[in-house]
Amino acid sequence: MSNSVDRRRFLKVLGVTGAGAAAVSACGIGPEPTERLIPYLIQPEDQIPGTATYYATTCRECAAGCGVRVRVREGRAVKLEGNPDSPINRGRLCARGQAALQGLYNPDRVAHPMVRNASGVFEDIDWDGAIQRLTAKVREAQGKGIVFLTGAEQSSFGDLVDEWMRQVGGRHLSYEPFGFEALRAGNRMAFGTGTLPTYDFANAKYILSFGADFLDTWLSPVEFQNGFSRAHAFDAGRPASMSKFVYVAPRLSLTGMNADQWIAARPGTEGMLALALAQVIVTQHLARLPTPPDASRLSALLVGYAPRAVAATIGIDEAMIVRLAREFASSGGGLAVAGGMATQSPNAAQIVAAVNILNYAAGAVGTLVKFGADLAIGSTNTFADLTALMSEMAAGRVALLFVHGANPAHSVPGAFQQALGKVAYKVSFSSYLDETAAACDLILPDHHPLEQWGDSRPRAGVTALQQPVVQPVFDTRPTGDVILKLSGKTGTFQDYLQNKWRARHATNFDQYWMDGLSKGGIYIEAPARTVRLAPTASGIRATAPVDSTGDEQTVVAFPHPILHDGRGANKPWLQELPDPVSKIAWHSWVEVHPDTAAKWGLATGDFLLLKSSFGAQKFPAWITRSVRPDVLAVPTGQGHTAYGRYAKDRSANAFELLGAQPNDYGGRSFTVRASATKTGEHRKIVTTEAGPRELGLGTTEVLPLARAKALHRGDHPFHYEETPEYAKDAVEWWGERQHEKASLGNYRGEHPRWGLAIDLAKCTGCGACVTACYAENNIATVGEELMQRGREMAWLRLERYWRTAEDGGPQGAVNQPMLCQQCGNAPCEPVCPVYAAYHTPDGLNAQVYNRCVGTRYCSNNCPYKVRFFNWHNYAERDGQYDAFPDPLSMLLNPDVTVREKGVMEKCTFCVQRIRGAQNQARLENRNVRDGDILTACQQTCPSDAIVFGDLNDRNSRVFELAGNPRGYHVLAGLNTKPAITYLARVVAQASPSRG
Amino acid sequence: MAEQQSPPSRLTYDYVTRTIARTLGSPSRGYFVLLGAAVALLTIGITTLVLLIRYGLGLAGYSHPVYWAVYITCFVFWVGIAHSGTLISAILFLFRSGWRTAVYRTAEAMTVFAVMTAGLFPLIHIGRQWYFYWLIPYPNERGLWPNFKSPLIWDEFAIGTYFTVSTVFLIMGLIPDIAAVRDLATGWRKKLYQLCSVGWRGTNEEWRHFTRGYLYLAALATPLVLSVHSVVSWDFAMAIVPGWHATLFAPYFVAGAIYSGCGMVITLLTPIRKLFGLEELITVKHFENLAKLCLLTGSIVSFSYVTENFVAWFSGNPHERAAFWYRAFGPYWWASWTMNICNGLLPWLLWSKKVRTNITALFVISIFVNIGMWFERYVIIVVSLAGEPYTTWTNAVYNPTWADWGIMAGSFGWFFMWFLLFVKNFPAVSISEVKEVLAPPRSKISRVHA
Amino acid sequence: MMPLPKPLQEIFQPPPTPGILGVFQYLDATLDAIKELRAGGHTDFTVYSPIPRHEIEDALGQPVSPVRMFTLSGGIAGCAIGAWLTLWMSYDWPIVLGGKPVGSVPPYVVIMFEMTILFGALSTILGILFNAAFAARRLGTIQYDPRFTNDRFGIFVPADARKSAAVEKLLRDAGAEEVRRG
Amino acid sequence: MLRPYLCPIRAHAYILGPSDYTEAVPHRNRTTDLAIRGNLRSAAVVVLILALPPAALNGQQAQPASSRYTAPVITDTSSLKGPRQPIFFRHDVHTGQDLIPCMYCHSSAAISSEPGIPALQTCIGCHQLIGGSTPSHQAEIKKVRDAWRERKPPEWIRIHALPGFVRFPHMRHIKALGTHTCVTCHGDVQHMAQVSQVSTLRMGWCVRCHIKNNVTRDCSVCHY
Repeated sequence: MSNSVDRRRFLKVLGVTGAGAAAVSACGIGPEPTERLIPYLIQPEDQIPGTATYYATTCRECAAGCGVRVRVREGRAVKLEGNPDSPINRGRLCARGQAALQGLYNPDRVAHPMVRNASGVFEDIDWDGAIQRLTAKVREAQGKGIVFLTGAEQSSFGDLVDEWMRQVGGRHLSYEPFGFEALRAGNRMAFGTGTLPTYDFANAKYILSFGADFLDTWLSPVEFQNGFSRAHAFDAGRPASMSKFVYVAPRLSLTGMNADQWIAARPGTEGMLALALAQVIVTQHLARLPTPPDASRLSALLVGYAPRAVAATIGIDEAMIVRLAREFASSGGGLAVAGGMATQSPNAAQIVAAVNILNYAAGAVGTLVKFGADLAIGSTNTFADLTALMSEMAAGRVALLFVHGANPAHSVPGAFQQALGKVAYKVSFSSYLDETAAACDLILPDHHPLEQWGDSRPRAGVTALQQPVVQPVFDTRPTGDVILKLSGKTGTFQDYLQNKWRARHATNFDQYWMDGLSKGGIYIEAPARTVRLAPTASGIRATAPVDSTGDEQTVVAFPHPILHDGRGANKPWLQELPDPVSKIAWHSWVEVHPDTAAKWGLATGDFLLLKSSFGAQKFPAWITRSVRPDVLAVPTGQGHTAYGRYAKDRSANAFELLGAQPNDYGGRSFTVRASATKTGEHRKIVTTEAGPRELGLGTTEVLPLARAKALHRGDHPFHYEETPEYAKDAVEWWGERQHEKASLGNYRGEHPRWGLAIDLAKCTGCGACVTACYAENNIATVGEELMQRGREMAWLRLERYWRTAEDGGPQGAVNQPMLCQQCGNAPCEPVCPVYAAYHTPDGLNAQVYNRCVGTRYCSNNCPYKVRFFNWHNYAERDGQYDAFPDPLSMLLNPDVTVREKGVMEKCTFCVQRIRGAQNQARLENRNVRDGDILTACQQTCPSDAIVFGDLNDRNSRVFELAGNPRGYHVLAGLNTKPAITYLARVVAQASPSRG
Repeated sequence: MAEQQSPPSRLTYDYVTRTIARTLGSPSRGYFVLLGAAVALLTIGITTLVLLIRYGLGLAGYSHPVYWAVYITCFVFWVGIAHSGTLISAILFLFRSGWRTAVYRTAEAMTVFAVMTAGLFPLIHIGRQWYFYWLIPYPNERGLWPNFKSPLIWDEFAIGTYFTVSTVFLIMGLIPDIAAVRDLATGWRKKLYQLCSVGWRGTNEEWRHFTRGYLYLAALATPLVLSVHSVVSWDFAMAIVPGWHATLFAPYFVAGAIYSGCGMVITLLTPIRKLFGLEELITVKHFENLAKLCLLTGSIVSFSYVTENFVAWFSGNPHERAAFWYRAFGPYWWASWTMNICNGLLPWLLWSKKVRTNITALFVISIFVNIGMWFERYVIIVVSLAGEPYTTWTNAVYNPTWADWGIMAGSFGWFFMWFLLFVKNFPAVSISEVKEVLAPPRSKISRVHA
Repeated sequence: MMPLPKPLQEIFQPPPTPGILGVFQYLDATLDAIKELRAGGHTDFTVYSPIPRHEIEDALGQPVSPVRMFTLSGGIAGCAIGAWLTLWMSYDWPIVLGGKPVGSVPPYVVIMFEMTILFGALSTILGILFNAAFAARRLGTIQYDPRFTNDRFGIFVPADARKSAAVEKLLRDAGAEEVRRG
Repeated sequence: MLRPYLCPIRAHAYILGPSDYTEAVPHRNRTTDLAIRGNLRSAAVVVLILALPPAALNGQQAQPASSRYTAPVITDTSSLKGPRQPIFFRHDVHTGQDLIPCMYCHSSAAISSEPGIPALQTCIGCHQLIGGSTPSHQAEIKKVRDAWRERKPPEWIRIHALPGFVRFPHMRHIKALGTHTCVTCHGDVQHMAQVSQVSTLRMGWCVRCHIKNNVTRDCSVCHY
């Protein structure tokens, strides 16, 4: 590979020559070389060998701009954790954020500048040469059209680009594949402002989502999920506990999966439904009517949307509409959101506008929908701008194109590629050889965000600061520096940034700066802006789309909750993390309703060729009831033709099916008409879901809301919780054993018993915990082929069990994180012949990797099946199964042993964190306090569903939760005495039916 | 005078000695073909093992949660095979059933080699084969001991003991016979036999201690043989996996073991009898008795099947029910029905004397018995794990790969190699004990005289 | 015979004993001879037979073999070792497993049982070898005929030149098909 | 081929400081909650520097101050045990003779799982002034100064290494036993002209000491 980094050099860059070599070669099979210890020249004041240092910076994986803390050990970034100071993610992080590290240490990064030579292949070039060359190009291109294409850049870097473009007479275009144009257009229609408001889910009493996947890909997922979990979680304490969530969309997404009710309205009629609801609210005076001018406007445009009139078109009965409207209005805090990608049909803007009307009628605007603190992504250029640029390029009116942080060649395949061909000179600042970069003439690799200075303004009032946390891994350069050089300015981008900030806050700047650095940014409450119905609002019409003609299907391309638009595709953690809904990993799929499948004689895994008027792609079918019968749904993100070993030539690219024309509101339609034909090919889909049904044998428990509210402390609603008669004396006997235990060897005296409480009512199944676990515990990714054979190593997996309604269709799902239960009576322990699995004094079910000989008896005897075996040496250097090819090995957590082939591994509640906290406490002559220890999964969980602590500490949070009447132990009937208490999922339905 | 007093049958002591000694004569080409085949299989096994150790057990078909599969299946299979040997030699010895004499040597040799084979599997199937010795309680620098609560350690002791005892039992029985062939042999063979016969001459003193000792060995081996497969069965019965966790397992496994063992004895004896022309010594009666043994144990096994399912249903335990439903009608229905037919129905053919006395039929049946018993273990181990009803989320369908078959083939090669070498170098039928059941030569003359 | 190392030499090939060897074809003849010999006051003669026969044992009227003592002691020792192994090793580094007691006897019974069998069997073998070898030693090297492991019985009577004639006659009368003097 | 390794990513892979490090302003900033830890450390160092005068040190040293140890002059280094380091650093001179406490250089041992090896800066701190008495000393000290000038730290050869699956938190042991007890594992370093490994560092060796001191033998304290 042209951009492969030769090891010696790369290690020099990292400065870990000796130790690195030792570490790395010890992974393989072979003699251990003599280690060399290279001291610092000057001891960095903030680095203590063997002790982690945390740096606050900003996650740039998506435009949400979450604050992160990077855990740095001996100069390596080993873990990302949410920054509690950030008002956006409040210390939480999603899977994509966790995986940013694999972007930093990605083996397929562009290691040094490259230029396309005469014969059209890339060859290395030194920075000075590259910059000279480029300066010349800029000079000659002036006036002939210079364009700088970036991703969403509401940042000083964006400003710099703007300035430079102004200087050279070019223009700056920012492009996001999912630009939420419909949302902006809808807002413009309704309120005359094209900005994106912030939504206060935390205080919503009733949430109505029209295809807005605010838990996975919509605007600011972590923030919204955090808020949602506060609003939707069941907490017997609160009066109006558990606000209801209704989801209206053609398919169930991760978000829809958590809804209490799913209304599979006909695609495109969501707007009608919204207006009908508004109509009911207004006509029945369910909410305080707005002041006169608006009131009249409202009633004017709502005429003709009486439920009776539209019910048929929407496809749900009138009573339902009325009921929804009543609930929505009477909840006294109804929030309706719309404008997700999956619903971005040609009339999406109308739908959003309609939903705005609904919010407005219900009085949510200004309270739950806050204008003023506008989201940055709202100010990116629209898809129309991009298509305009493409036509310019095609017409040869662009002489010089810079691409930074965007990969349109993948998200607009074909069209953009061709247009790109017409551009005289193309320069990419991409750090990866993605489709766009591969088509460029010059690649000046940018630092990874974790290596460079920067900032970002995800929303008004929030300025997140981004600082380098590690030495550059490769011979890359901050694009900011490059631009400054090109524009003839002096100083580095760091200076530029500081000047920018100084301009904002001159007095006592250093203090301000340090403050920003340590908090990860400057956070101030942006002033709210009240909006009123715009005159244009009266033009809002919700029209039903024309009925489908011919045998063409409606195909919905939805953003992959994990790979997003495909930028995550080269990160093995994300590839191996199964999609929360389909549980499919490593490849894309098409969701087909069983009825449709039956019609076509389709089985799961059969390939389906989708041919739209723009392109054709093959997808393996996933038969599911979570999609409308007349709709096929395909995820984006896969099907890269470049971008690296993990992404390249993997499955199909859903963007191929989509058109490159903007629709009337300047956005892109993600629903197309396409013909579907069975190709006859078949593949075994890579899914973690083997037994599709939870047999109702005490794994997941679900309570109807009424029942849950009636519960009191001390109730035991689940029969599995009661010790069966025949086990009574066994339990007493067990008590005696514990007594004996406390008098023996290590077990003498008082010890904590570590435990976990997981609230199924909060868990959304987003999968952040899984990736966090991979990151914290050096879990190997095994790849597609092995995962297909059930070899994945996820210590923590998410089991998704559908709840079926009376009609057999799914009504959301129960997501259950399944990890080692750390049983008090662990069945796995006594069967180990060598004591590799044993019980620690502090109640952990430890696994001593270096003692394990690999009989695998423990796993057979584990009823939860949470023990995983190293079938191959995933850490063998350059081995066939190497899961950590350089420099990925650099993110391995030094506190956790990397397991060799032939040993069993499992979750031990992040024992390394427990021991670390105990050591620290010992140093400070105190005991470990509740909350000192956060397991990786708990730390990252955006909905705060996981709580860790000492069950023997009567004041600990976990103790309190373990006593919750909703609490139960999985398979308690086996008398394994797990340390994990699950809190039953609560559903709004009267009779919870389990799938 | 000899002609008048020779016993009625042609079966004189001398005849017996010579017929059996003849089996040690220079081997035929067929023998070498068989031996070659065995060695070839063994080489396949060894190659596979080397690859397994280098690249990890992942080469085999394992998939979560099926963490035990073909290797453990083979382990139990071979241990089972091993059982009839000791049964015939020890238990029937205590019962003083004369017919055993002709067949017990073969059975016993089979036992020893089967245990040798079985013993390899636990070492092959562990993840870090090079640390197998950690299972042995030896004093070490770390001050660590193995965990005697683990059924695997029980296994280690049971199999180890069983191997040692059955080996010495075999060797003890061999000594007088080796002495016998020693006195006929010449050349290097003579030297070998001299060594092995530890100077046996058949004096009254030797016989006196020998017969006593042999009796006690038999008395020890009898409970041992019952214990060994019980312990093996506890590998499963001690676990909480539905389909494993049953008190029935010990007797069920022992019966199954003897059943499969007798099957294997028939499978081995039929060709040997032909090859070595031992029709006179190993008669149809012997086969019929073996068949009866098959019939008995086979019926016990099929009864156990019924009991298992009945209990699963009767217990009302949803997990148990789910497990057995999965077993019968899940993706592995073919395996479990093979098992039911081969072990449940087939033995019932043996009710008819016609079948019992028809050696070809018996041979065919015995083959199916072996297959059936292999599948029984496969079903118990693989299917119970694959369909583990506690967390159905992880259920998986397991498919063996070349690595699984490679090791299995190797085990057969290993077994047959030893067995073939044995029958060519040591009397495969006990000389002295066959004589014991013959009428000793008497002289009426001397009686008249007296 | 193959040359044996010194100690084995002493056990297996002690100096030859002078005496008379009678080869018999018939069992009853042999028995007659034994009776005669015992009547004649011979005690330390040796009977060869290809198979163990109770008639011979009865005729010789030998005591029960002491091998059983070996078996018993071996068994007891094995059981004790098994108990010590399991319990001591458990408490040497107490590790709690699955909420069970550190030294729990029921599972250890299995080990004890197996050890009982193992040591019992091994000491039995030792018993046989020891006794047989001891007997051989006591009697010294005596005449032997390969047919004894096939189809002939034999009696060897150690006798010096004086008695030999009488013994030889006795054997012949009893029906020895061949008598050797050596 | 069968040498099994649990792959250790060594917890002690020291990296070069970025070349643009200046003493005062760190170009990166710790998050607030971790400032404490940093202060602890610097505090520790300061204390130790103050503790430099011998009088204060007697308590810390194994031997009474009266019989002052003088490091021998070594002409033939080939006979010394242990690997030859790039710079012939004399522990016996520094700690044995000059009574510099271990914590002065290996400062993080008391607060972190890793003892750390001194940055070149630490050496230069003294050796800017101290040039060495004998020619051989001067030669070695010159190496230090050159290294500092060329910003190229020496690559020390590691002597005490544990397998990757073992955790040895130095601070716990020092907290429990005191700062002068390094010798219990590392041997009588203050009289070693060239440091070599004296204890086996094998599990049994650890365990025996743990039994002797009646502290935990729980596996998961060291293995995870």
